Amino acid sequence: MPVMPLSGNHAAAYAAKLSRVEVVAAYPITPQTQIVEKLAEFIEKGELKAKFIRVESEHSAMAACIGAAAVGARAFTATSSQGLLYMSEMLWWAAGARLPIVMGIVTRALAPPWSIWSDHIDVLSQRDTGWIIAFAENAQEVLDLIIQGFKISENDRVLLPLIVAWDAFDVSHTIEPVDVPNQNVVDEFLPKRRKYRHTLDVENPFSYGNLAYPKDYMEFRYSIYDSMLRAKDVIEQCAAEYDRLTGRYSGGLIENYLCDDADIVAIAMGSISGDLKVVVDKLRKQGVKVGFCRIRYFRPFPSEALAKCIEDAKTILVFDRDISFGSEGALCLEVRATVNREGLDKRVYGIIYGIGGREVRQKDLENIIVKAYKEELNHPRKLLWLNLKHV
Amino acid sequence: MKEVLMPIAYPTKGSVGNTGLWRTLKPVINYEKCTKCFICWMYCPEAAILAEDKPVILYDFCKGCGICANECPVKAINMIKEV
Amino acid sequence: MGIVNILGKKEILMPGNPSCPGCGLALGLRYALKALGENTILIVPACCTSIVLGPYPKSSVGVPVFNIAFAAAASTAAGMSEALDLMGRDDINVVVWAGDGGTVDIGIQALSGAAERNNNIIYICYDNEAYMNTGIQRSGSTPRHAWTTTTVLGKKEPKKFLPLIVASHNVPYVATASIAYPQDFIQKLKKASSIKGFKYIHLHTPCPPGWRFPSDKTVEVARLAVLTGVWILFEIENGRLRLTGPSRNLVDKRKRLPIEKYISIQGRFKHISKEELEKIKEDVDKLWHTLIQYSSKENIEKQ
Amino acid sequence: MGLVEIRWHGRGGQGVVTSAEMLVSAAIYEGKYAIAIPFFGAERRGAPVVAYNRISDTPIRTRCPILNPDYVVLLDERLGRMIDVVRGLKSDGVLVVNSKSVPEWVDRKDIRIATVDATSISMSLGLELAGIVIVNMPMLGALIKVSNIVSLNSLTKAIKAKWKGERMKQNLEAVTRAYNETVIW
Repeated sequence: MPVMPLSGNHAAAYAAKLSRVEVVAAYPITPQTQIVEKLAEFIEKGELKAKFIRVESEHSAMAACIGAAAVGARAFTATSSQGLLYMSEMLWWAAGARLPIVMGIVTRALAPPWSIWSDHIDVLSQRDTGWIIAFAENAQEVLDLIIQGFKISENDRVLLPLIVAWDAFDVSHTIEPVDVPNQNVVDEFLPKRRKYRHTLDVENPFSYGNLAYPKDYMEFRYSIYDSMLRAKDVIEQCAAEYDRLTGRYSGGLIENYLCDDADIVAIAMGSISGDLKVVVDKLRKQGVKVGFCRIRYFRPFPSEALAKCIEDAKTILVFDRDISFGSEGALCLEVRATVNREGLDKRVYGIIYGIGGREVRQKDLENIIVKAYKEELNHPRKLLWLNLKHV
Repeated sequence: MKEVLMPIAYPTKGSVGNTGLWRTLKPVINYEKCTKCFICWMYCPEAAILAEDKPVILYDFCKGCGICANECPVKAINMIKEV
Repeated sequence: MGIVNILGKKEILMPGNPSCPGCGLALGLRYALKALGENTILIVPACCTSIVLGPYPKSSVGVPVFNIAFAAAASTAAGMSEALDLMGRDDINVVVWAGDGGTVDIGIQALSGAAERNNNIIYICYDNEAYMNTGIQRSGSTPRHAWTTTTVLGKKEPKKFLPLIVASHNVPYVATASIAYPQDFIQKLKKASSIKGFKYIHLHTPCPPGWRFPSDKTVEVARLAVLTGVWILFEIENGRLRLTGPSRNLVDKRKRLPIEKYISIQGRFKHISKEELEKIKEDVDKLWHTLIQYSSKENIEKQ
Repeated sequence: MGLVEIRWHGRGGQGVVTSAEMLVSAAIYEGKYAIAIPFFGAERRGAPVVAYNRISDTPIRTRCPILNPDYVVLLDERLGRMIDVVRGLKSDGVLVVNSKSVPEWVDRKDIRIATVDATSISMSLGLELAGIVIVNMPMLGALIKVSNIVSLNSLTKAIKAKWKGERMKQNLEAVTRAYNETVIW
């Protein structure tokens, strides 16, 4: 398995290639573009036997993936920000049609004003579409989660499309050593896509997605809900199998970093996780009993795993790189729901950080954890905006 | 649920039942006048006329639109009131 | 039995479907499926056909159908045809069956993209000249002065004529057709099926409830549209326009039936004034003029 | 080797990001861990750009911007007149600059300075694109000369893996010449 210097975006392209995708349909948008440029290069050089459809919009990118997946092809696309929102209608379609499609999202803020830098609002706005949503910490995980993504998505008890998201520039353009598995290993992990009952076939004609009256519709939605719950096991199984084949555990619903005896637990998703772990290490050395819980899969939301992880903590700090206007961060809402549902007694603080690429330093993270530890933070109702300029 | 539920709909004659019940006027072929040109068959939007040795109307499904009567070049089809 | 042999006995659109009595699109779909046969996949965006296909778990057609969002028909078909090509299934017709709203308005971006990429699909727009599924609202394809529920005094703008816009993409095949002339339509479908690349057929399908005429007049209205010169039958193959069917003999205006015959049979035009009627006639003349200019000289002389 | 942090300053088109990438590539050959973080602005060719490198013997989890680099590499000497390129550079840290001599604007006494005439080296080798001289390779050669964070041998391997033919030869020549010609003041 060669270690290669790859950006998050190129790691994604290698992952799609190793997954032997058959149809790629994509539209350029910063900071996603290098993924599909690289895939186009693989295809044109004959290194990947696939079709590249140079669509005229993101809406069409997803529609083309849906068409390809409906007749049995393994389809991949990638986008960001405005592109994802423009595509949104088709995300619901892909999930409702139970088509296993994998999509890379390079997280990027929404306009106006224009911003090409990262936050998570684009992805989280698609929370309820029925897509499985994973956040990668680094380029290695981008690669690993995309390959696992096809396996999870194509599991016939799941059959839901899957997003792997990673942060603009912090991951997308950052170049790191990435352990790229050999093709035969990936082939063993991820066999050729099979034909399903709902794969369109002229030998066995049926109409797919015809009008469903109120007496029939609700069960389809229940089935998505049901599959999402089942996906939790499938996600864990895939991570274990991937570990067995590659020697790398790089997946699963959450990452528990020193939470078991922690009084205070920080929760976050995406590229900030590395810095948070460094800060946890530093504070641990100073005797602060702090842990970090990374949410790797936002959908299905890993309530049970999270509840176990934070069982003994008194204080929870949730770092959201998004804001649900009129409420608080989307991740924080999930954590509060979990705490409530499991009957846990915790103080949960919501912190908004990194919106539109706003810089966060390790010192900032450290300060806030120490403040919380010393019980010096304001009432949990007051949402804390990290490094907000005086307004 | 054991299996993923998919919105699959299989081809069925009468997908909304016997649409013949929608009819207020009923086409009746006067086979004495009929020249078996099958223009009625050709223009039936419902595919409710069979092309046998003569055109035969499937009354279970004919919605009574009357195109066949209107298009018949020898006026061999009459639209009569359903009772 | 001549006609029966030409069209074929096999009915892929099944009776007992939820179309309105005298439905023009149902007749068109019946012909299209006869011509294209069972090795066909239909992609249907939101339109009347979404209903005509039948309620889950029953389908009224005997070929695979994929329902898709309003604006996404052409791109979905593009994805399918590329995937099928990769799988070596070049024997399958990937066919979009879309209404005028889904084609000339909300779907035009995806249609233009697929046409420009020359994706191997047959795109059939059945044109009932308004949003009929939602209850007769005007579309870009509604003709001037036609009543709809959103143009209660008649539409002020002329019909957006899509076939020439598609032809501007340099696709291998563009044609118009009418449900009143099934042989002409079927010939065009078979030709389209034999050509690789993007094929576009624009089918005129009158709608009794939407156009306000009795259900037995659907074919008659469609026929009058052609014979008065309002709807012109032609095909454009590799950039060369050729008139087909009765339209071949209607270059000379005097040979056309008076437009009043087409207009007066439909309630949607019942309010129009003399001046408005003249404007409709102007629009028709203008379209003929454009098409004649489009066709090569030798082509016209031959006719 | 502990953690070494490098900040690159240059102009869009000079190859800042590529040199940061090559350093990661060379580090991999030595079994080290490295990361290259381009600070991505919306700027176009010619505008000032920044990139960061971290290199270490242990895995690198930090990705926030580097505030106190061990090395600053400056691909265009004139940028030093516009911006404070040595901001945060550690005491005893090194400024590696594309220049024939020590630039007059350097006002810190606690840092070391290395210079190399990268522009001349690249121009003599024809390393130009669209009117911009690509000086990233000689600057990389200068950096490893003064820092020893990776060996010339590893960098050579990385270059051979990335380019072929004439371009590879030019880049190797540029790195080697700069490696030999760098002056530490």
